[in-house]
Amino acid sequence: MNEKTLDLKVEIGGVVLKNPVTVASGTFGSGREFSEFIDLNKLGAVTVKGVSSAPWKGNPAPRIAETYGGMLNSVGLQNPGVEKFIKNDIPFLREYDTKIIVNIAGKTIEEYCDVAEKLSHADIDLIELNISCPNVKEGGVAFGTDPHMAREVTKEVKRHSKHPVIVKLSPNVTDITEIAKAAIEGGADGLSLINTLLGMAIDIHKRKPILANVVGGFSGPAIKPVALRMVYQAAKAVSVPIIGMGGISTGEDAIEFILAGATAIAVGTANFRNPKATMDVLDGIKEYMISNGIKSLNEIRGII
Amino acid sequence: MNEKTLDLKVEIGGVVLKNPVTVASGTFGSGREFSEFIDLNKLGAVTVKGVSSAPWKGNPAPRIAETYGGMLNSVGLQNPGVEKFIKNDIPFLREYDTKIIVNIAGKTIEEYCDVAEKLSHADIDLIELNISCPNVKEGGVAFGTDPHMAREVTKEVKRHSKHPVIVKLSPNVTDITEIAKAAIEGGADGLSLINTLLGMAIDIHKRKPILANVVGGFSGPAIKPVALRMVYQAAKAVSVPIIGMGGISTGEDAIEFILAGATAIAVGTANFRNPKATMDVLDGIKEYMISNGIKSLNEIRGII
Amino acid sequence: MKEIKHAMIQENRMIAPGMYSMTLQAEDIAKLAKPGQFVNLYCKGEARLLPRPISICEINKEEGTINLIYAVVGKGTGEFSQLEEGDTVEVLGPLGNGFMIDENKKKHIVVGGGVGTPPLLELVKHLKGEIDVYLGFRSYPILVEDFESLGARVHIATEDGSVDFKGNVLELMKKENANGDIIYACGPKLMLKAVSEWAASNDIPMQVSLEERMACGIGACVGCVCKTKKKEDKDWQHRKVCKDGPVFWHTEVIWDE
Amino acid sequence: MKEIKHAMIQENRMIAPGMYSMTLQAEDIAKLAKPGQFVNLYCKGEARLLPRPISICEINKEEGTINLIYAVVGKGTGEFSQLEEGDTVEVLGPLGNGFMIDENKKKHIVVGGGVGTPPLLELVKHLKGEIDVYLGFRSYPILVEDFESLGARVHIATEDGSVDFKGNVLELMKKENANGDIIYACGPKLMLKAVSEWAASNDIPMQVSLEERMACGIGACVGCVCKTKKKEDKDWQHRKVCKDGPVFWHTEVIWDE
Ligand SMILES: Cc1cc2nc3c(=O)[nH]c(=O)nc-3n(C[C@H](O)[C@H](O)[C@H](O)COP(=O)(O)OP(=O)(O)OC[C@H]3O[C@@H](n4cnc5c(N)ncnc54)[C@H](O)[C@@H]3O)c2cc1C
Ligand SMILES: Cc1cc2nc3c(=O)[nH]c(=O)nc-3n(C[C@H](O)[C@H](O)[C@H](O)COP(=O)(O)OP(=O)(O)OC[C@H]3O[C@@H](n4cnc5c(N)ncnc54)[C@H](O)[C@@H]3O)c2cc1C
Ligand SMILES: Cc1cc2nc3c(=O)[nH]c(=O)nc-3n(C[C@H](O)[C@H](O)[C@H](O)COP(=O)(O)O)c2cc1C
Ligand SMILES: Cc1cc2nc3c(=O)[nH]c(=O)nc-3n(C[C@H](O)[C@H](O)[C@H](O)COP(=O)(O)O)c2cc1C
Ligand code: FES
Ligand code: FES
Repeated sequence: MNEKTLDLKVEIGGVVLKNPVTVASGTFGSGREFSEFIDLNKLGAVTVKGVSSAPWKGNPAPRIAETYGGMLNSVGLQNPGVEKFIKNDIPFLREYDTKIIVNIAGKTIEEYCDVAEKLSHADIDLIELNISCPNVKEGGVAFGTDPHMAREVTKEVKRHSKHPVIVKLSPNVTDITEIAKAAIEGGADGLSLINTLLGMAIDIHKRKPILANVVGGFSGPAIKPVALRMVYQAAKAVSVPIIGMGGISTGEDAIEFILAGATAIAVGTANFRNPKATMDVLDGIKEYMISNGIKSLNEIRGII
Repeated sequence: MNEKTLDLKVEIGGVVLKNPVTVASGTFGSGREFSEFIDLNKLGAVTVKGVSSAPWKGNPAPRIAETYGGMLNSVGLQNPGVEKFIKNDIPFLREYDTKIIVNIAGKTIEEYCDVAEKLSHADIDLIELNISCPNVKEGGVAFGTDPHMAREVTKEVKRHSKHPVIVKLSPNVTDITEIAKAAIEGGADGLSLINTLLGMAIDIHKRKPILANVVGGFSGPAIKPVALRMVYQAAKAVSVPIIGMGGISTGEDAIEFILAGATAIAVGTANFRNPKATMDVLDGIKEYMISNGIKSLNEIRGII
Repeated sequence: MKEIKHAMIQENRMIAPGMYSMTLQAEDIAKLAKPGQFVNLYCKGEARLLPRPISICEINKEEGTINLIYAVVGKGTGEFSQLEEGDTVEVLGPLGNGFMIDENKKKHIVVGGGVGTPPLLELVKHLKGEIDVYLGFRSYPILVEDFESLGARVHIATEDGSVDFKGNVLELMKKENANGDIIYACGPKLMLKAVSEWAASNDIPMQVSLEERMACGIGACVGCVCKTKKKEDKDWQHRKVCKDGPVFWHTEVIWDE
Repeated sequence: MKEIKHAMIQENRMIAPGMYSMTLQAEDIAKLAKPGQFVNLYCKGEARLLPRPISICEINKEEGTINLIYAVVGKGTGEFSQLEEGDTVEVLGPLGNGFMIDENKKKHIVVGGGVGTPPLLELVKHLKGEIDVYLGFRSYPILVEDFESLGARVHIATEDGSVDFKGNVLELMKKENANGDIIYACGPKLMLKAVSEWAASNDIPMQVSLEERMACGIGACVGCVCKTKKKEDKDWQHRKVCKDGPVFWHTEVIWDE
């Protein structure tokens, strides 16, 4: 067994990714900056940062705080709006042989649908419906914590989208399976989890929160145990493909998520410490497969 | 300003602790083992491991897994039962000039009440009602995630307890303030938070979960941002004293919790890395106070 | 008061593929330690909070040193393997109860499997009488000359047959008609379970040293339990490997897992 | 392809209380770097994931080295201060845009506050004409001789009056009737804001180098923004300090925070 004989392909919503490695939305821009560090052709997909119908300014700075083994962000989905995104970023990404997953944001069901509609005519592969951003007051997080709203927004976005829709779930809930099932009832073609936990850090010298927004989204290796548990629970509860993420920075981490039931995995915060993290994760997955005689990840996916 | 002039006293449910430092239940036994490393007289209180009405065997091993900057445990509240505890551990602890907080566990409201009742005749200071253990299937966690049940169990335990009752909350909920308020409605004299997050780790070589119980309680420095955020939210929502915990291992960490609104703080997982962690935290608090000219923590508590 | 000490490393070298021997300057531990006890080693890497329990392989009370032998199986032991002479490592010990040595026993069977072998070396130094040491390894035996230089007869099994008998240690014991008044064993649980059954059927008392994942190592967290039942007990108990063990009588241990 | 490099440390020494100077062997960075750019330094401590942005203080293209001057303010810079000659540190750069040098300007005002001073040294090496350097510190001035040896006139303010003028740097500039064709400034935001107001009222163009908490340092995460508004824009924008800056025209920056 060697690299050539490995079957790394995975399918999500009818779209085939050449390998299970993508990036976590918001940690990779639209790939332009990272294309100077890695060959984007080697990624299963690029998941771009969240885009909304109109341009969003995001939250005030400071937006970043470091925590033990992790970080907080309160970017708040700053983005130039879907039209500029389509014009500037899709042609760039289409130069590469990789799938394009577009993460979409909205404050109302109408706004979500509007982005989905505008993307229906764009040359992309999958939509990732972000109902879980902790950094946006209106909508955002409520859609991700209330099963009824999760179902409704998914249903409406599905109606307006020509592309398959993955729903991205928030970990800040009592029962992840309840929201996962609601998204499936709404017609989700797949699930992504987890988005960031809600966290906080305080500057004890200034005696105020480090983030201007007070609280922020908590990500990085520190959160992996929660992410893995939720992917495991969701994979047991539903049968659509899952993109697992939360603290993945090595091939071993990725294998944990696949054993827990993830179809694909996304590398997020790790990109900031190591711009080649995606490649290290991909290589690590291959090494594990080779040294364990695994030809396809189907042999081990969700066996736990 | 020097150590002597600092006023470190805090009050919870009418009980005065000489300083705000206690330990997180389950990480310190009943203090016997740690009494070989530190002078228990120096602690504001010792919070003992959870005790139940009858002896509990706990979960099968392995019960411990290490994660990035944290750990998982699935001890499952193994304990010899409240009667043995009263007989063996209270006389030992009473030799020290420190308050005794007894963490109580149950599978039904009746069991909780039974422990509280038995402790009413014992020489202890406070009861910490654990409605948040993720490692016990029956009761345990449901009491901590359902506001109605949280209120009911608090109310009943209050009726059966001669001692003030602190309610210990679970972080595995969508809205911590809802549960916090329910506990207050039930008559809680204080709140403790957070208990462990629910997490998981997988052994990719054996291809199974590391913990025999599959999932476990996630603690340590990694979880601090979630703990701090929840203490902040709870402190804004209610006005009873809060014991803050979750990842505290330095005086700086403790100050963050106090700025967020905690009255006292507990050191948990840090004890495993450093058996003197409680003393380091206490010294760190004092240093911060001295170098910032703070005479009493009341000056900075909850100012954020 | 007890405390974690910074111990100076006198030596840290590879003795077999993936297997290292570390000698620590640790007077207080050397003074108190008994065979079968262990120490907690703490990692420098901030991602790794929990101590690594490692058995004491040799105790040199005169020099004030202890020797540890460890396999590199993960990040913590990987980190230890990078330490050099003169570096320090944080260590706490001695921990646990150690083997109970009965001076009346004259014919000893000592059984070690893989990295379960090291603590048996110090044990053998304390045994009087005839000693048969049965050791099982995957491919690379360790400590063989050390046991021999103590006057013990050493019998070796390797899984792949690279050295001496091909097979597991119990098969070797059976083949060589092992016999004695008492057995001391340390190694993988499945091996201990098999030897325990053999000991029971041959009516030889046996002490086993167990391993379990630990958090505190000092008996406070109740993380490291094994299922046990004493003769006089009606019901089984979860007891702590770090404090009530790591050494138990084999009849106390419930092997069902 | 770009990549994080392991750079060898040639020197790392304290130059003032809590202030260090580190020289790195980093050919690729030295080759490309311009004044005002910065590098990401990465921590070894596993608890600290994010890079520490540090301005390039001096660039030596012949030797292939860069010099950084940093204050120890937390765990990351604390870790850096412990590194020794011969150690390596992971570094990425050069990052950001750097100062825009206009050859037509002949009379330069350079304003530095505290640890905002270092990037101005390399800048001054590239300026032609008359140069007045105004520096403000709490107590301990740094780099004074370095600026002087480049032919600049150096004016110093210290908050506690321990050296030269007692007060802040703007007070000093006013006292000395600072004047010139252009201002380059780096330091605390409040200082920059004050100098910006002075520059506006004196109608002198000014470039400011900003700081913000960063995650990626390469423009991908949109973490490090500042509020800006270009003349031609109707509305203000959040722009990235790491990629669109750290140097901005002072009129672009909205100072209201
Ligand atoms: C009482 C006792 C004595 C031991 N004596 C020795 C010895 O003399 N030589 C030796 O090589 N090994 C010994 N071990 C096993 C040794 O503790 C582990 O191999 C070591 O902790 C692995 O750490 P790691 O970071 O390299 O592995 P990782 O797998 O990265 O460790 C992750 C976590 O799991 C724990 N862990 C992993 N494997 C084990 C294990 N087998 N037992 C307990 N905890 C484990 C680690 O301590 C850590 O908390 C002993 C274990 C116990 C309980
Ligand atoms: C473009 C730029 C250039 C800089 N140049 C220099 C320089 O030449 N010399 C110098 O001493 N300092 C400089 N700084 C500030 C320096 O980055 C911080 O002092 C340093 O990151 C603190 O790290 P720490 O781990 O010691 O502090 P901690 O407070 O423990 O750091 C925690 C987190 O906060 C971030 N952080 C803390 N303070 C700052 C800050 N002031 N700016 C940005 N991030 C911060 C850290 O990067 C880290 O992510 C510069 C900052 C920026 C943005
Ligand atoms: C700076 C930053 C920005 C993010 N922006 C988005 C976003 O726009 N949309 C989204 O769905 N998730 C966003 N996330 C969440 C990540 O996609 C991911 O779910 C989370 O960070 C957990 O993965 P990690 O631990 O590997 O980073 C963002 C995370 C970070 C750190
Ligand atoms: C091994 C272990 C056992 C625990 N047992 C209990 C318990 O019996 N009762 C309880 O309320 N919390 C228990 N906890 C939770 C802690 O008291 C604390 O809430 C949690 O660990 C977060 O704090 P930390 O990060 O400082 O450890 C336990 C935690 C650990 C690690
Ligand atoms: S490891 Fe804590 S009780 Fe044994
Ligand atoms: S730090 Fe990521 S965009 Fe500037």
